[in-house]
Amino acid sequence: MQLWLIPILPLAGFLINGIFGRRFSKSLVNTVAIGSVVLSFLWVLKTIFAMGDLNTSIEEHYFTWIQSGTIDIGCDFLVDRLTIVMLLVVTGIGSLIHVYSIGYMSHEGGYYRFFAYMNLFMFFMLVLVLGANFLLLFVGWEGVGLCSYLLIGFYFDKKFATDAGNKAFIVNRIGDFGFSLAMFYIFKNFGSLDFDKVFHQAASAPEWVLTTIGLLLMVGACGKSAQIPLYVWLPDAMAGPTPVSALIHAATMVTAGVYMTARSWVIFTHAPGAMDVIAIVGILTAFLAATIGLAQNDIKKVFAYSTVSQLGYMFVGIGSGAFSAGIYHLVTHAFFKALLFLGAGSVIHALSGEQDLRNMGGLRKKIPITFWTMVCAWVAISGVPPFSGFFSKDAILLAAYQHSPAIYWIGVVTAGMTAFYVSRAMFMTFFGSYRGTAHAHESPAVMWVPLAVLAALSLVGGWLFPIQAFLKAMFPAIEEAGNPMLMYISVLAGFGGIGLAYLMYLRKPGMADSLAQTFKAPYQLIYNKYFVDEIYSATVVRPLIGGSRMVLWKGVDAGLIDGIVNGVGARCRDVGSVLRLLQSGNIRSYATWVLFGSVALLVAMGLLGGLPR
Amino acid sequence: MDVILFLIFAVVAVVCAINVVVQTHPISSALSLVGVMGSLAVLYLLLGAEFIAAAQVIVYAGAIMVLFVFVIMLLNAGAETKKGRSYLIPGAPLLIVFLGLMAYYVQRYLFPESAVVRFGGFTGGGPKDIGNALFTTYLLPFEVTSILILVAIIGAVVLARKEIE
Amino acid sequence: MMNAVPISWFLTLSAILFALGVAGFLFRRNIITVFMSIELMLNAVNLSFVTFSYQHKEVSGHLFTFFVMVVAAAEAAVGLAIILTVFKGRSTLNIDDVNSMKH
Amino acid sequence: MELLDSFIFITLIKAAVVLAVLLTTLAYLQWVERKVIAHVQVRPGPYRVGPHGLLQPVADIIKLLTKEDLLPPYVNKPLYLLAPFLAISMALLSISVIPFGPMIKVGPVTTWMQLTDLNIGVLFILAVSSMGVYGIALAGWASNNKYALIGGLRSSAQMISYELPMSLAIAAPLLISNTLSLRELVMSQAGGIFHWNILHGPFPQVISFIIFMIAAFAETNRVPFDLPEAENELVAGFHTEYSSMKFASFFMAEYANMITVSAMATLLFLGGWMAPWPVAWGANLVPTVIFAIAGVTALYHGANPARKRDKLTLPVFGIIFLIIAGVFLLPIVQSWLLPLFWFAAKTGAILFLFMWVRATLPRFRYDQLMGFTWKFLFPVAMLNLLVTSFLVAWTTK
Repeated sequence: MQLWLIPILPLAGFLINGIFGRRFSKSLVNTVAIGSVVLSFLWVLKTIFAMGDLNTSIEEHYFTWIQSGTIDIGCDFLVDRLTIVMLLVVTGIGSLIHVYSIGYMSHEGGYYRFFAYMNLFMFFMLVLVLGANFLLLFVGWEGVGLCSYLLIGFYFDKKFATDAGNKAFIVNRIGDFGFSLAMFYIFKNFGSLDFDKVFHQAASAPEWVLTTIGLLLMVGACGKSAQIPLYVWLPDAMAGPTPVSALIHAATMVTAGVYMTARSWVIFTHAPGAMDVIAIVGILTAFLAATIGLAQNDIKKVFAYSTVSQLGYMFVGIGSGAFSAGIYHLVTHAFFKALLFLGAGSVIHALSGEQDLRNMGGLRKKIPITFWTMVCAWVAISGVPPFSGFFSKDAILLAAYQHSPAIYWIGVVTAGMTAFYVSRAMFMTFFGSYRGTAHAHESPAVMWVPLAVLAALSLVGGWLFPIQAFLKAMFPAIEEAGNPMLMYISVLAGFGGIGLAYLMYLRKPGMADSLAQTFKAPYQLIYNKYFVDEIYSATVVRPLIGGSRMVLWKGVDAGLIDGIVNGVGARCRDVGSVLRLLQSGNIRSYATWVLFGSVALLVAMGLLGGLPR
Repeated sequence: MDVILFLIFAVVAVVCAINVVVQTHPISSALSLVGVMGSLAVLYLLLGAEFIAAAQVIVYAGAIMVLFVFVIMLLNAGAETKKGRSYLIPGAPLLIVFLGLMAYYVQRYLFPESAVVRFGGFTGGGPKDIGNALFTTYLLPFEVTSILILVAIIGAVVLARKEIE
Repeated sequence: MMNAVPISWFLTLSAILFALGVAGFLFRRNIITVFMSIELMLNAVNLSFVTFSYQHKEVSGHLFTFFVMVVAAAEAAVGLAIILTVFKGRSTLNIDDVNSMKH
Repeated sequence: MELLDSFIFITLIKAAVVLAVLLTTLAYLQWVERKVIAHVQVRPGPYRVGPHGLLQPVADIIKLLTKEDLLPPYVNKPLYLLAPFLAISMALLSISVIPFGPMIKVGPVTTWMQLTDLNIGVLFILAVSSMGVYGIALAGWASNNKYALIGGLRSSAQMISYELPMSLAIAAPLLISNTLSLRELVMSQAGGIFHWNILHGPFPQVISFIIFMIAAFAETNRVPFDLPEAENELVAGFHTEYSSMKFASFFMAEYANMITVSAMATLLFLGGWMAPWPVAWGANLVPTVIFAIAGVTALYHGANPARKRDKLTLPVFGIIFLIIAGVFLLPIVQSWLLPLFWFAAKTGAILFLFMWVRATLPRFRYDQLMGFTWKFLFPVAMLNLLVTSFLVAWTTK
């Protein structure tokens, strides 16, 4: 099957652009970067067609990567239905976003660097998806984290960008720490990290072991997929270029946690406690992020919190045992959220860098293509039937209701808020009168063609790709509440949100401000994102920095370690100044010492019995 | 017969070796060293190492030592001067201990009384045997040695050539 | 009188020659003589090799001796060239005068 | 009987015979050379002492022995005395491994016409000849004379340099014969002139023979390579300060070396004691015919003497030659005399070449001499060896 070609192509693109890109023309950089990703996409398609009915998974072994004692980790790639879904999303949407980036990045410095990083990201993401054991998955996991860091800090001359990069990297470490612990624990209990071996034994393992593993994996997933309490890095990650936000921080990388938990479904189904934790964390994240999203004024921040919220939905799906629904939402979310971000990018591009909603408005006429494509995303995310978001969100909510009605009701409220804040962003951007100063212009074709493709996918993706049915064979069957009432309620919530936004931002524009005045305290609370960053800063970051500075740096490092090192150095000098006298340059004195050594050796041999008897 | 031959040439070798050390003029030392090498060649024959005996004379006595003699003549080196410190005080006792220990170990531990050398007791040292071993088991070292020699030639030429103005 | 030489005699001879080589290295001041003392030590070691070869009825010792000779030849060529340059530069063959890289 | 059979006794007898013959030959070789050069230059040469100057060597020996043995001041005495001894002994030592003929039976004893056969005979000769350098180099240095020193240095450099092409030239026929024992070397060339290494095998060793001969001239310090004793530059080179028997030692060493290399050339390339064609074609009659012709010629000239004295001497020589011719026909002695004849004839021919060249060619310049060996002789010898070894490897399965 030559699965290795799929990730290797972007890697080759990265190497070529990374090494020679500085001297390449832009078109050559484009050809290499996009060509490698598109080729990879085509190879995925070829692989799928070659696999026939897709009922059997294929695994390819390339070489033994680590062998030490009982550890035997190979470089193995695995393709089954779940992988195929992820591969298509990653390479397909990746290709579109690469094309889009040509237009978006055309005026930016570090052009080749951007594409090299993007290709590297594709490589690691594909390794993550294809890897047939936890360690290989972890390689991709860390690799995409690295690329995320590099791309968030792409504008490294801006402090907020590098700070955001550092924040993403450091917060992710916490999650990775959990993931590492999970791997150690898996290896300790199952003696292997291969998926098939681990999952084969998992069914018979004690529940508390599986719960521990599940919770630790959950920590990892929380980091990567921006769940409470580790979601704080994702909104800041919007400091990167918008295509990065679309590809990495909406469509693909942040869903890695969802993919990983879905991949480990065997462990989770046997650990109901962990499942509950996932569902609760998911719904809390979804709800809180949605509330924050209500009051944000930066268009990308709105969509960032929306992403966090939607990821929460996916975890709700996973936590409710509806793994296929979670993946389903992952796919549709990839379509419409990528579209939202790219559209936002198009708006920002049109306004030459303006991101504040308050400085927009009335752009409907000026950038019609962007507007109409974003409308598609709008209706999709708001859960308007029969568009894609409706199907997946509905599937999750139905599963959640079966699991716990409380989660369902919070989910419905969240759905309403989602519809509200997206509508708010849409109204503030495209309707009303223009409040900004920059001259708006429509984006070039390389930017709007991907938008159009994604718009089509957002509209019809829901029923064109019945992911849930496609994945049914992989995951355990769940009972679904066949209650049409529930569906009507959630649809109603979506329309309610849209309607409320229409009322507040189009019919009575002053209403939003007056409401904010009326409910000042809650508004301030959500406007400032519940002060989470400040709380973290006060409770974790500052004590940590202070402790590091006072104890670790001044005490341990400067005092103890430097003292030891300097002391060793100083003693070495002292000894050396004595031994220096031996280095007389006189060869005969050297020879005398050699002779002395030989005699000592002979004496030692005699005394210690090194001689044959 | 073997014992007599051994004793004769061992004594010659030791006397020549002592001469190497005590002669003040390098050329006398060099010629004494040739004497040592010649006696060793005979002892090699006694041990059945015909090829090595011939090579010893051709390479050591006939080439290396000629080179030494040549250089001594070229530099017209005189007898050595008594300058600088003597290493007799630390060196001589150490040397005596060294030699004593070596001899003691060899006699006491390494070889039983029955291990003896008879002329003709080992016939595997002819040119054929050496050639066989050299071009099969030791082929790589042999090739590496040839490179070493080449490097040495170039090095010697570079070091010793006259500076071209 | 016995008609065979104990192997240990050969080795003792080798040790004596080696010790004399060391003595020459330590007590002589002429670079060339010192260099010749090294050759003497090499020869002593060669004798041991050939003796071991006899004892084990095995040709390897001869090969080692052969390689020692070749290396000694290379060493002599380079060493004497160095001595020539040293003499050209400092007009002395006293080894104690040659105790620093520069002069 | 036991005494006769014992190895040591036989070897001692053989050594005595060889030494006697060799020393006589050495003495007379000098006479022969003077005669040959004289005749090349169309003059009679030594003529006064004895018939045709035949007793001249005796006179020379008496002169050298009775001359005052000078020991110059300021020489390094031990080395000065050691040098000629080294030179002559190393020159004579090589003879010990040279085979003159096949196995023979003398009375009850069966023995080889060779002092001893080493299976590293060729290496032994190389080793001994390389030791010969010391004699000359030390003589030059110990004399404490700048001409002698230059001569000694030149000689050692020259001999070391020419030893390389010589060894390579020797190696090629050894590859064909596949032995290092001189006796087996000759045995492998049995069967007529086309089995001799110079014409035999996958690659006839003509080039190698020529290189060997050129190197041999240099090794023995003969014209045109007699730079170490170039009298018009260096007075007499390394033996400037030597006189009487010590001088004679060097002289003898040179001639002994000549004989050794000639014998080596014979053994390596010209089939040693083997006759050039089979007995069936009358190979055994060749010496008889040659000596008979010589005897008849002498008798003819004795009948018509150019001078008075020849009336007596020439017939005597003629009769001696005829007797020798007859002796070669006796079956008892044929078995050892014939091989000896062929060996002597071949070696003699090469010795004649040495003299001929000395009478004909001028001397090289020193830089030409060194350039010639390093830039021409050595590469050619290497190439020859390579081609030979390839062809030998190709043809032997």
